[in-house]
Amino acid sequence: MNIASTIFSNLLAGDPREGRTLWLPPQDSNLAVNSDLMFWWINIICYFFFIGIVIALVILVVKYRMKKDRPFRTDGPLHHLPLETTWAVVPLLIVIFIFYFGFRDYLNFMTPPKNSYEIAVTAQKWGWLFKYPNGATSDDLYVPTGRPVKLSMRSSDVLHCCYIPDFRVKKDLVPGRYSYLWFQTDDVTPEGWGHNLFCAEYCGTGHSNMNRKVYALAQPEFDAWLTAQSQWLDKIPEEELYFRAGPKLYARCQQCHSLDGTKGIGPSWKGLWARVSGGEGGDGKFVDGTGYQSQIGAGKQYQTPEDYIRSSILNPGEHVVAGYANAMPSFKGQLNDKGIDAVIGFMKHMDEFDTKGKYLKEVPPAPKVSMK
Amino acid sequence: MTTLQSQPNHAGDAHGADGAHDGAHGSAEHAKYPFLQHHFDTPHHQFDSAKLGMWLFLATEVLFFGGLFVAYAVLRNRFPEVFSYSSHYLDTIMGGINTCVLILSSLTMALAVRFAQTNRKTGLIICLILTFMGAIGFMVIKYFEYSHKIHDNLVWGTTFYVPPHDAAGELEAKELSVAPTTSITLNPVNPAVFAVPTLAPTPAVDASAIKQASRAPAGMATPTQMAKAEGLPTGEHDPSFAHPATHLVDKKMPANSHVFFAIYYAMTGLHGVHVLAGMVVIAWLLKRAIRGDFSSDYFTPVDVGGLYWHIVDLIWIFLFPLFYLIH
Amino acid sequence: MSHTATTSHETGGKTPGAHPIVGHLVPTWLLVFVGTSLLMLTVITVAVRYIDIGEFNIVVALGVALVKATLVCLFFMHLRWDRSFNTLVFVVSVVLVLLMMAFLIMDTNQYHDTQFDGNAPNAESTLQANAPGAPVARFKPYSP
Amino acid sequence: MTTINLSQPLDTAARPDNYITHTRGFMSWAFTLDHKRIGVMYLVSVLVSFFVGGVFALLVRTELLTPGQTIPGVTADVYNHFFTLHGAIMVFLVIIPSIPAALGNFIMPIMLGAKDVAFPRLNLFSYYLWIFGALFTVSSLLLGGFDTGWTFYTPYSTTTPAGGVIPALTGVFILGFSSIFTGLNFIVTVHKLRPPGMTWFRMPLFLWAIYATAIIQVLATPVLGITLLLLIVERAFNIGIFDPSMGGDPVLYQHFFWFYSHPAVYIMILPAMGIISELISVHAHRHIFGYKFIALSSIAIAIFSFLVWGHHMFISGQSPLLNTLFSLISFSVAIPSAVKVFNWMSTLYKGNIVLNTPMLYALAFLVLFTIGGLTGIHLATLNTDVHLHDTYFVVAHFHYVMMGSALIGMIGGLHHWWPKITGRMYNENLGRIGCITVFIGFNVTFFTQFFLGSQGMPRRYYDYQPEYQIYHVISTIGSYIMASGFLLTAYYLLASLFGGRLAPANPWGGRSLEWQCASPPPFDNFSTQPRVGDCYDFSAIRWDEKEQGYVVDRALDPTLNPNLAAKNSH
Repeated sequence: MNIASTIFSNLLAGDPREGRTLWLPPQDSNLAVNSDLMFWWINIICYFFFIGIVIALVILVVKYRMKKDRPFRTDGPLHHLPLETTWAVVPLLIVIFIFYFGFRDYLNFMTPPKNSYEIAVTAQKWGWLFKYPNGATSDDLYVPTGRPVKLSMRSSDVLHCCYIPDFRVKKDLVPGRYSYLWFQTDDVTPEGWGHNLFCAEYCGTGHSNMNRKVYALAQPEFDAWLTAQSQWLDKIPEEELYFRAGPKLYARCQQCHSLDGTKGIGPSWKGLWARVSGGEGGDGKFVDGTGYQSQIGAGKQYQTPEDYIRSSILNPGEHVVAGYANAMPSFKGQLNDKGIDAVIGFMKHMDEFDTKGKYLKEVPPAPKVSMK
Repeated sequence: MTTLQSQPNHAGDAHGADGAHDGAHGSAEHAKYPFLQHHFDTPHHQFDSAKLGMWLFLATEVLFFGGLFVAYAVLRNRFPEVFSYSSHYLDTIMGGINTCVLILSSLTMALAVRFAQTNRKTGLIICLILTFMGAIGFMVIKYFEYSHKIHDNLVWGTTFYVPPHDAAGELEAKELSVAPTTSITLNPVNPAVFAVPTLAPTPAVDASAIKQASRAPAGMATPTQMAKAEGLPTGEHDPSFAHPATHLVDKKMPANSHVFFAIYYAMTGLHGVHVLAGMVVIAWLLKRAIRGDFSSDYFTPVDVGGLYWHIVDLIWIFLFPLFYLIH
Repeated sequence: MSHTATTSHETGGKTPGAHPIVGHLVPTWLLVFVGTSLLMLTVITVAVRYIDIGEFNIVVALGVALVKATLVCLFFMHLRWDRSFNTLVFVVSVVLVLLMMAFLIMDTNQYHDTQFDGNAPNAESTLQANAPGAPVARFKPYSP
Repeated sequence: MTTINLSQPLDTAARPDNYITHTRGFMSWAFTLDHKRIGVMYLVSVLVSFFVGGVFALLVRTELLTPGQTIPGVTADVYNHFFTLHGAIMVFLVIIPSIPAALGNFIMPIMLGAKDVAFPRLNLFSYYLWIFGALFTVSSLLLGGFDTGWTFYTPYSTTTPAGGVIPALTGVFILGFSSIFTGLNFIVTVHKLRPPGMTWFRMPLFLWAIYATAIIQVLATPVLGITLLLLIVERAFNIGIFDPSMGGDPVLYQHFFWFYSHPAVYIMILPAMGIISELISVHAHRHIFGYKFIALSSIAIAIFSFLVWGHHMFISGQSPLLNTLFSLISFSVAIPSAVKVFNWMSTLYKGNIVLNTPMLYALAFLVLFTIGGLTGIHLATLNTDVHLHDTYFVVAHFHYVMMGSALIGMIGGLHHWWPKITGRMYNENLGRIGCITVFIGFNVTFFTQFFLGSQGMPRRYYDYQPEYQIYHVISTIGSYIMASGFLLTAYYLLASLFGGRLAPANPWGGRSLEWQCASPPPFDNFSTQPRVGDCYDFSAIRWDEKEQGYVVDRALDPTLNPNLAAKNSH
């Protein structure tokens, strides 16, 4: 058991933390403690019954093998009421105890403390958006240590599920409803490491890549990060916007929009600007049959290409490019004007980035933006 | 386990009495009754089995509709105001007439069974025809109801909020692409058709559609109609309800009123399908009755078909108050 | 299963004469009587719809429906004379539906407050849709 | 199928006219009303589907060998289609019909002592419904496939661009009705076609299990029907009952779906339990221990199965109140399960155990079902389920129950009744090897996934963190071992059709009625009405060298010979 656990824990490369066992990852939240205790108790009960049953089976099979020479023995009992009642009732008693303890801890999991620090979570295909009380947003989840954190979550398209294994917490995000999750972690996440945050409810193509990291910071670091995070976009001068903010924002788009021309859930951004501004690449078509040229331009529905891009970000369903499903969620309320400008600038200067969205020229020394 | 031989009155034996086959007796019965299948022993045996089978089938029917009844209960429990409001758009009188029609056809069906049991062929045929007429009558009335609702734009889905009788409305209906007209043409090759944007959010379109509707779009709401719509809807006889999409100019319409019609079409629609199936069954019975298959010995199909027809009636007996009789 | 056996003798499988060898013969007058009473009940329940007796409207409506259903089952569908096992099958199915209904009502009532009234995914936009009849996103904060 | 016996001449002395040779030609099979032939057709169809589903399983496992793409061309989308098809095929086309429709159809009426099922035409009809359902489901592949997972959770299933969703839903809808009609048929058969002496408490336990299953099939499946219907109209016409943006509620769909699909789990496992009761008592040549408890526990499970569906939704937004209720009720299933396991074990006590292939499968079932059942406790417990839900722990758990128990039981039963169905004996040694290979492969594949899950690996993942790879590699290797075991099994079973020695009427020494008619059985099962004794009393069984099988000395059976019963009553 111990050997095995050490083997497996070594196999899990790069995890600097102690306490991983063969069965469970380290406990990094207050809820994990009881949950694991329960888990181990049930395991022990299972080991007991399983091993007992297997041993009994082996003995029975060996002892009562049919002997060719002797006739059938028919002296076995047909039934034994007390015995049968016993093994009907005993398991019941055991599981009722298990139920009780599980239930007690579950209530705790279901009721976030009043004083908890609340973070708004929006999930959509296929990413997470975390909004903090001061209006800052982030793609990875940053939480302060030493105090209960409450996630109030909603999904803007299909079912998703927020799952943080190290914290032993999980909850579905149901469109049309708010759902809640809380935990408290007391130990700061080691440098260069992050807890996994998975989407555990199947949500389509990007389901398995809809995972983020969770970083637990001590309160002071957290506050520092929070202020920086809330202003990072404003701090960037307009002319540097596209190569500083662009790639970061593109991280939210890369699930569907490639930069190397491969057709994803959505159209690739390679040569996108040329297409929409009527340059080479020809006159693309929309699902409703109309072409870019008939939509974009002075006096048309979209005065300028920028206008079209902007409305496609805020209101994607309005004009869907032919050959693609209307699958893009609206980024209304998630991307302010400056963010949109950054994205548009990113598209305009596509040639200055590689196919992963990395800026090819060297980035001039930036104003202090801590993005961990 | 006591043995059959030692205890003739054993429960299982008693059961055996009605469900048993013992060779000699069986063969004699088979000679006597041509309709008797080889694995049954007596007509009684066969009849009982058929009855049990049918009742099991009826149980599945109950559960089949049960799902919808549960959905109804959940929705009504969540939007009570919607149900009490929207039900006024339904025509209680028509519904009542339909109920009576179904009950009468049920009665004729029950009588048909009796005539079959008593070897009165003409009576049987007449009753079956009457039942069939009842079914037709029901469907005709339902057709009028449906077409009226659809004309009034009292439909399911987002189209409920889109006035269909002006160009703008038509256009918007297309954009929302949730109108049955656009989605019925299932063209699986083109996934775009399938991506019905229920959740791929199109807020501007959505909200504006509703707004415009409530602003009573061009050519629809004359001041008089607006005035009419001020008051609480008071049922079908109120002329304001005769006008297309009046509900859209009604300031008192609660949110999500379309939900009522969604479940209404779902349940009555499924029931309608069952009525059609019942018509097929009755027609088949009629054919056999005319051919003279049935007698006091053998009327199982009539009886079983009758059971099916009664369950259709039974379900309507509950649908009627649940949709038409909400005050 | 002995009760089924006794009912089988009730159904008069063996009784001679014009009476069919199987099934039960329901007198015409009874059928007609049941039919007419069903029509009566329909008229009554329609009439009650126009009177406002608050909660009792639905109670009366469903009560009458229940009576009608029972009549149909007992007499039109011969359950009155049929094997009790058939009745059991039917009743069980109804019970299951009611059970499901009870559980689901219980459940939805619990999380009702965390639900939007329609157009949920775009709550912000619908909040601005202030037109009458527009689905309004209402969110009561959840208090455990 | 007729080629089975055409392949080699039969000495009509040893093999009188049977259901295979009774009539010949394709039509005589396609339009047969004989429950045996329908059962065989089901069997073939189910096994073919099992092969297809298995191929998809191997594709899934292989794809998961490395993070990201492993098989060239298998993108995330393709992978999603793969696991969806694997799930849908295995659940709706294989496991659910495997035992009741295939083996049940063949064995049940004979075991009961009936000439046929109550409604032979309905029986054939439900077979063709199965065929149509299967065709629809497969045809969805041509129309763009469906990547919704076998659970069809909305809103994803109503919004996914995949084109084949509606055909697939229709297919499953039809399959549901096939299942309903089979169940209906069986209930009536058990109620009405029992010969004199076949009292309720003298029915073989397999029949009790089939009866309990039929109850669930009849009462639960319609709800699936209406659910899928609502989903279809939802997707096609956006009617909005499940759509939050229309005031609907996705959790409502989950309730509807699991109200069927949890009982469905018992549709899968109950008949397997019935088979195990037969296998253990016959191959241990020992009267089943605690007959009534086992019989009634089947009914108890059937009843409980309708009250626990919510334990699939503990973290899905179902209210804490119902989570608590459902968790509590779910635990009650532990009682009948425990009763069965312990009674089977005590059946071995003072038995005369022969370790041939069916018995090995029975023992494998006992071990695997124990693991599957015990890990159920982790998932029924509220707080541990929060961590384990929707992880590979769940995957492992339900594979232990649905495959390790239901399918292993089915294959055990297949070996048990193979001589009766085909009239041929298979190679016993190869059988043992095959069984052991499958058993080892299975545990390597799925026990690893328990660790994988509790370490936090969510299910339905195409790509995963590198730290999980080691588990995936082990699991995939296991799946290959298992596959080789199944291929071996397929080989020697097929070989037995052509080369296998003719089977005696009673190769194992069973007492239930199917062992009293020749193998393969004659067209109308029993020329003379068999006299029903205690089908678990092996005191009257004798091995016969000439017959190379067992014979029943009916005079020695206390239940058929009262004055004997007086003498040795135990």
